[in-house]
Amino acid sequence: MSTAQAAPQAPTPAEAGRPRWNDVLHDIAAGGFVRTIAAVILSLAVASILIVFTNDDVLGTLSYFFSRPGDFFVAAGQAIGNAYAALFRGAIYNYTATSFEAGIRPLVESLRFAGPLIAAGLGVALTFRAGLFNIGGQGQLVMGAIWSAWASFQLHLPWGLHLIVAMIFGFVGAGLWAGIAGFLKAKTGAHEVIVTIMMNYIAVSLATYLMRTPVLHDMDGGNNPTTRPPDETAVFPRILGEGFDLRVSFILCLVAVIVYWWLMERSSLGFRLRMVGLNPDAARAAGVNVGRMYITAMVLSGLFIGLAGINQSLGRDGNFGPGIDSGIGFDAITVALLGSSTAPGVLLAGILFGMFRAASPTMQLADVSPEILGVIQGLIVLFIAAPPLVRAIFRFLPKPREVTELNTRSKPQLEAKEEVQ
Amino acid sequence: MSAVATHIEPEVTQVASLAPRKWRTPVLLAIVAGVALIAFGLLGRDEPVRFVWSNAADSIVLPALESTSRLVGIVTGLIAAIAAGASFWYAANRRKVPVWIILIVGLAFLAGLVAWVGAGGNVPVVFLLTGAIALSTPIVLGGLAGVLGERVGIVNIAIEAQLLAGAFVAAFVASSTGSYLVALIAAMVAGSLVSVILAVFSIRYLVDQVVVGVVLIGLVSAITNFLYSSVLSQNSAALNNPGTLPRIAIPFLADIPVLGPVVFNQRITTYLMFILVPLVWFILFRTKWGLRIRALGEHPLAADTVGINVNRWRFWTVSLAGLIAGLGGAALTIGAVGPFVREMSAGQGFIALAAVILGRWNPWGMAAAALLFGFSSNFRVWAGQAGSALPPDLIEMTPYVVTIIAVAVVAGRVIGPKAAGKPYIKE
Amino acid sequence: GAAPEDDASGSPAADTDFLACAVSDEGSWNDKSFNEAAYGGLVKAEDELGVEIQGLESSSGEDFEPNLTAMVEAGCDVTFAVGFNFSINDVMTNVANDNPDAHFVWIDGWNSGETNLKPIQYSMAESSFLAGYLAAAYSTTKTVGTYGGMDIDAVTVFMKGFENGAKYYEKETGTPVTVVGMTDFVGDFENTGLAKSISEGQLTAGADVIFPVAGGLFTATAEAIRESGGNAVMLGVDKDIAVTQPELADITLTSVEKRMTQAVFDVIQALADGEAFDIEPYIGTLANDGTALSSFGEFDDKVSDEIKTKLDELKAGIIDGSIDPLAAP
Amino acid sequence: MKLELRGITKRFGSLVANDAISITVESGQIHALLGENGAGKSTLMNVLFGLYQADEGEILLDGVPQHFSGPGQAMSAGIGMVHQHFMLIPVFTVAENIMLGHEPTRAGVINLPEARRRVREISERFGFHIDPDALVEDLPVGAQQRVEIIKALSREAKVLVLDEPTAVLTPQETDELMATMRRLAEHGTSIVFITHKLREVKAVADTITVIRLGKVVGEAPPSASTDELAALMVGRDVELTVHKDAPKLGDEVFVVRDLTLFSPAGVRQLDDVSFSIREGEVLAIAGVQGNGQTELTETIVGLRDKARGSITLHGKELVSEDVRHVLESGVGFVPEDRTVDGLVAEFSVAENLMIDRSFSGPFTKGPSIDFAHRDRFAEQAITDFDIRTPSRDTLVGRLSGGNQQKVVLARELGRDLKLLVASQPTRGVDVGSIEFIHERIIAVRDSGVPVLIISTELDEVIALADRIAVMYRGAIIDIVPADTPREKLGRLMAGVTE
Ligand SMILES: Nc1ncnc2c1ncn2[C@@H]1O[C@H](COP(=O)(O)OP(=O)(O)OP(=O)(O)O)[C@@H](O)[C@H]1O
Ligand SMILES: Nc1ncnc2c1ncn2[C@@H]1O[C@H](COP(=O)(O)OP(=O)(O)OP(=O)(O)O)[C@@H](O)[C@H]1O
Ligand SMILES: [Mg+2]
Ligand SMILES: [Mg+2]
Repeated sequence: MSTAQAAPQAPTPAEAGRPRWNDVLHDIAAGGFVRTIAAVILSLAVASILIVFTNDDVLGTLSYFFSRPGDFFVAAGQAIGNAYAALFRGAIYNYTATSFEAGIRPLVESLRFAGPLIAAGLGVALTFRAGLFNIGGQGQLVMGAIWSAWASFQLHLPWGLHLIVAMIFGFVGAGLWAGIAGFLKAKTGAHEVIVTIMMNYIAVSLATYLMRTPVLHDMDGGNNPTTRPPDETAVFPRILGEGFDLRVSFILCLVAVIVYWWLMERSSLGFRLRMVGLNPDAARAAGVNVGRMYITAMVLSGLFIGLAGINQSLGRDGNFGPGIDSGIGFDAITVALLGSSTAPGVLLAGILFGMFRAASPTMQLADVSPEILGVIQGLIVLFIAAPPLVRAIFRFLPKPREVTELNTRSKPQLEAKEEVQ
Repeated sequence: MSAVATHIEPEVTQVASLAPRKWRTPVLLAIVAGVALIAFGLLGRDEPVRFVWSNAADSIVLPALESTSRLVGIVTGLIAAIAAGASFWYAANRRKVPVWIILIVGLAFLAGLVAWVGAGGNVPVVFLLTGAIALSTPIVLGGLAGVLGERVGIVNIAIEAQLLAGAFVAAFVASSTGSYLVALIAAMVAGSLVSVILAVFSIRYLVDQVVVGVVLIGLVSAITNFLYSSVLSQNSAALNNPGTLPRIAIPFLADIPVLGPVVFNQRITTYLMFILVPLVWFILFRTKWGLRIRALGEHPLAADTVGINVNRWRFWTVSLAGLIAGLGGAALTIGAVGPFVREMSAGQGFIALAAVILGRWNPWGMAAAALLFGFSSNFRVWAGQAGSALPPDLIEMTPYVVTIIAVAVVAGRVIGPKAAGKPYIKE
Repeated sequence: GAAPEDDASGSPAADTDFLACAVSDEGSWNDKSFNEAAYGGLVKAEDELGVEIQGLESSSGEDFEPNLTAMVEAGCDVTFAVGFNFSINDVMTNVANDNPDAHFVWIDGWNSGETNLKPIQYSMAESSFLAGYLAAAYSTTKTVGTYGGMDIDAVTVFMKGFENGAKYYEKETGTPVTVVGMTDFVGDFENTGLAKSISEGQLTAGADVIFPVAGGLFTATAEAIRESGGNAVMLGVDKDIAVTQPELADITLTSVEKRMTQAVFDVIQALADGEAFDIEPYIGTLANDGTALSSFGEFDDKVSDEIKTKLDELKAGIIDGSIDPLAAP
Repeated sequence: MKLELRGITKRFGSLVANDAISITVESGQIHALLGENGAGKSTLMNVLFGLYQADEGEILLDGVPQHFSGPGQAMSAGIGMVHQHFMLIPVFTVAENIMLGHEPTRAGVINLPEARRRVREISERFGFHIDPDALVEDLPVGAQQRVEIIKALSREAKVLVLDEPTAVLTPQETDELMATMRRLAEHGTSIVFITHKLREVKAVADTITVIRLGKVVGEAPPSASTDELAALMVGRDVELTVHKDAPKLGDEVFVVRDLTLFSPAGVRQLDDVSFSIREGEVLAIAGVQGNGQTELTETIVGLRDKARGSITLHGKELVSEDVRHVLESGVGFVPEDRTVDGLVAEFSVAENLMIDRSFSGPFTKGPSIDFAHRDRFAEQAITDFDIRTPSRDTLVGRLSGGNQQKVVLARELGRDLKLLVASQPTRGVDVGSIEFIHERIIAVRDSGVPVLIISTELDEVIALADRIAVMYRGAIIDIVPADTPREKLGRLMAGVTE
């Protein structure tokens, strides 16, 4: 009989269903986990060099390096030790604290910072899966924040209901804002990268403007653009008691991870989104309305990012200003990429970035400037994203069982390009 | 039989009398013309407005054109309407509306708008145009690197990083060596260095190009911030005081009214931009290197099968393109304001990215898009100063809104190099 | 490391010494302006008093609270919070109330009942008023310009005082003075290109004195002035630009100083000397030299004695309350 | 030039695509390579061309061992190749595609007139008619294939590899190409010719090598019978003619009336097309590629939405419907290019088997996908259609072309059909699979479903059709019985109506 398995040793369909253990182990070693650890180790090693050579004490010893080289190494060791101890103290557990509650606070802080990064990361990831690139996290987050903020102090509703209504406002604001880019893409072909970049600037300007008007601003409270503080009924309650600022919105971010997973891996809508992302022509021929999927993807993305915005606006007792995004929208891109747009990946990447944010003060106190911290973050991403490089350095790591296709698409685009002047 | 059959040419270009006419462009133009005529003309304020063409110090001083804003609005509106009418003729005859008609409508609209905003005062034409060029220079230069990168198949999100690196290095080197030439070269090398990292990681280590780009933006901004704090600002008089490149007036040409000060009295960075846009276009579309570059961005495997070393070409193209982006960085500091300021690229690399797409990966188109952005940025500055009724926060949006309208209405569906963003892996 | 961490040898446990700390606004200690002026006080105290210092930069508003808390945990004897932004989300109030034993000083802030929070405020309109008058008097075109980084109180108060000062000149002399740029804002403190374009627009409109209230962006104005080739000058804010940027001394008429360096130093010195922490607001005014015009530097002989006398008179008037710099004349 | 491949072994991961293959092609010889889909033919040629590096073995030209680390070296050694998948850049003109890599230049500036001249010269020499300034993406597939051939010829290769060049050519074009091959061979060019069409092999080849499972399983002279060759390839006896009973015709349920379509650029692509198909009938559309077949099928399924006229299925109007609803009303659609419109390469086999039924129906459970059903369906399809895949979770992009085609067919035939529209149903599929696919299509017909087949393969048209419609320049110029002589069909395809 004819057969396509050129290799006799290729498994027959029957046995292919069962995973084979050596393959599984191989995949673990070659794929995600070990490599990620290796990448983190590698970037911390490179970061150590940076820490050493930007540390004043160490640099001081360099001037007399040749007379007393020992000093240099002692100082270098100390600088690195201090820096990583600070990282641990700032992001995970503060072992110098007097109580467990104080000791564990850094971890809680890490999670608090991670929440919006995860939610926004999921939003960006969703567009990646649908073949789009949403750089507009900042604008969507700001919109989610100000819409929910508006509802949180302009409407006065009973406890519980108020929070839900304010959240819905936030989702609608962010979803609509993101939807504009999807709509323009679907209807006019406007490239979403351009539109979302521009919409970031517009959102911030618009928010700033509204934060000067009675719509959002307390006109008795000075002229600086700020919102009013939310009603108490519209604020997320704290989860771990008054001592920690971790709020219910964090749980929502975790729920978002599950929702995202279900949506992308299990639901038929997610299936269509992925289809459009991988081959829009085939999707169209399979009955999927590609334009509608673009709008859907952007709106859904806006909803996830909107959750990040809601977390920012209703996860606090006080007011906020136009800088509410605080870089989350942009970091979300990195989080999504680092998490390879999968639910667990984004979750872990978000937590990692949350840790870096949380550790910033202690690291700075240990003489690691925030810029160096930024460099370390960048290196980790780069190394995690560059398996061949990590493998080239750690030669014991096996190669993944990857095969690649020599597949070309020679047919002209199905949809003739509209010529436009 | 075979003699007959082999000469069949499936005809694809028969023009049928029934082909539908396309009204999109004329209708859009008519709307634009209508807005101009009604809003700026008929409903416009009837106040005097002076179009000022020259400075008193210029060698040839053109008298200012004095009129009223409504009159200007009506005249320009009529011009636009006539041109729009002509476009209907083209559409009715199933012909493409020529670019010059669109240009006329656009310029007439602009003139009406400017008169409307400037009603009751002066319209400083030279300022509006010079500023537009100044503000778009870094964007155009960054955009050229973007065009080359994407054409060869490497998406360069890191233009922002290249601008920042070039700006920093240019300011630092010019201050410490005193030589602008060395500073320009150093800035170009810095821009190229960013490219090299982009190229090595995406080509050799197969990191997603967007990931590398995003990371590079973070890295370069962190590094320049760090060096700015720890080195430059410790002794800014010696290390961050580069001054700016001298303006070079081209003899005679610089004396032409309006055009002279706008085009022929510029810095070397701007002249290089004037040269590089056509040059890059020429290389891309007229030389064998360009043919290969474009082939690599569309279908690298096909290029490989005719003996073009895909990754080597990609590496060199991207790295050399980085030189141009570095120059764009220099245009930010020694080409404009002198000293380096933290994060002074302020998102212009992203604007460049948008210009690349809006300009359809073509150097001319990209430059036009960047110029549109530069003009609207400068326009918003002037509109603010001319006393627009809108609050400043909303006026700030002008360039971004204009760009969105441009991409949605004018640019439409754009399809970039198909292989851009994908690593080339054979086995 | 960067200057901020100069003596941060990583062991903040040393209780014996005095530890003075500061948390920056969203920006770095080297912003050539606001944060730099405040941090200068810490550095000065370190140099002259031998106290230990510690600084934390905030990259966004989200960092304020963690940074302040980290300073408390690091055992700071006093912590300076730089900027009104610490009011957002009531960060300053909350941190002060949560840490009743720690001492905080809030620059551009206020006290709303906290027992451990000392505000340092400035009446910047006062010196800006003088600057506006000076600008109008100095200008030959009788057109002066100003613009801001962002449209926020900390910026607009300078611009408002400046405008009022210029208009005061108009009212007094009967010479019409045009103030351009009251609605000109760059939108951030980074975009030098736009700042330059705004400055050029003002120069084109005839301004020959420009007052940029935009942090480090004054370099863009300086370049626009140099390029214009005319005799325009600019005014600095926060610090004396003619001193900190000597290369610009030839076009810097004067600067509107917000003498935070001294105020911060004074607070540290008092505490280090063992004085008790007080929550009395410190308000920098013309009267106490907390804010002032810098010396005219290279322009000393270009400013007539008549104007100098007039400025002194105005200053006296502001001090005694007969002139309100925030009210349009 | 004499070409020898000695003991070539090529592995992809654990898969051995070529297992110690040795082949000798004498100077001036036309050497046919036969083998079913995935046998390793293209892989072997890619090794020869330097695109892949062999794990073992060596390549000799005129007895001299060669080492090619890239196609550039292979080309300078005199090897030219027409790839199975087009290596053309769609947005380039014909001239640009042909000169790419060896551009005529003056100081780096492309000498366009010279390039045009070269293209014209070669195409005239070999009887092709190609406008050097046409954009490749605007050309019909057959013309693109000719561009590929000109590209290889323009380098004056001494060893020419042709990997399935006839897959998209008309019979006349194929004849012409074979004549060209013979002419080249006479001038000393050695040719390796890969095809699945045994008729062509027998007509042109000097020797035949058959590959199965990555190994050479035998050589045969061209005089061997097609049955022998087929058996050698597949390892069993193959039925080469489709057995079908006379159609049991039902009502005229699928009716196309006055269908007219313009391209966005205003070119008329369908010109008053009218025809109808009865239940249980196969209507095959013959015609040279580019005469409106693609547009016709795409209009039927709703991919082109600005058509005028009417298309009814069981009385229901389809013209203004979107694709989803057309498919849901029971239309099965096999697109002409599976890699573009038929499959998502990065989806698994199981996922690809449900891509057009993700909205509702058995594959969905509320908003979620019914994974149990999906997997059951996939296992069933893999068995029923003999899809050779390691597992249902294997990415479709990793399957051989023939098996990819089977995935598309399994999907489209695997549901209740009211109409089947199949374009090039056996493109690039080996003889064993063709037999199978044809049987399946006939089975659909016999279940009482109207079937519309579009094929440029006259053999296929004749084998499947109950009636044949010939398309020319967007119009149906005649509808003739299935037993119409080939010659007459050929004339009709050329637009000649008596
Ligand atoms: N062809 C399509 N491509 C993508 N999404 C679609 C398509 N058709 C429907 N949807 C979306 O899928 C979701 C569920 O569709 P549902 O089956 O309820 O649609 P429907 O009511 O049948 O649609 P219609 O009214 O358009 O026939 C809706 O959000 C709808 O917008
Ligand atoms: N780049 C690659 N990576 C992994 N496997 C591959 C690759 N290219 C081909 N294969 C596998 O190698 C085997 C041989 O494929 P090849 O393309 O040589 O077959 P072929 O004989 O040309 O088939 P067809 O007649 O369908 O073209 C197939 O199983 C195929 O899936
Ligand atoms: Mg093949
Ligand atoms: Mg329905």
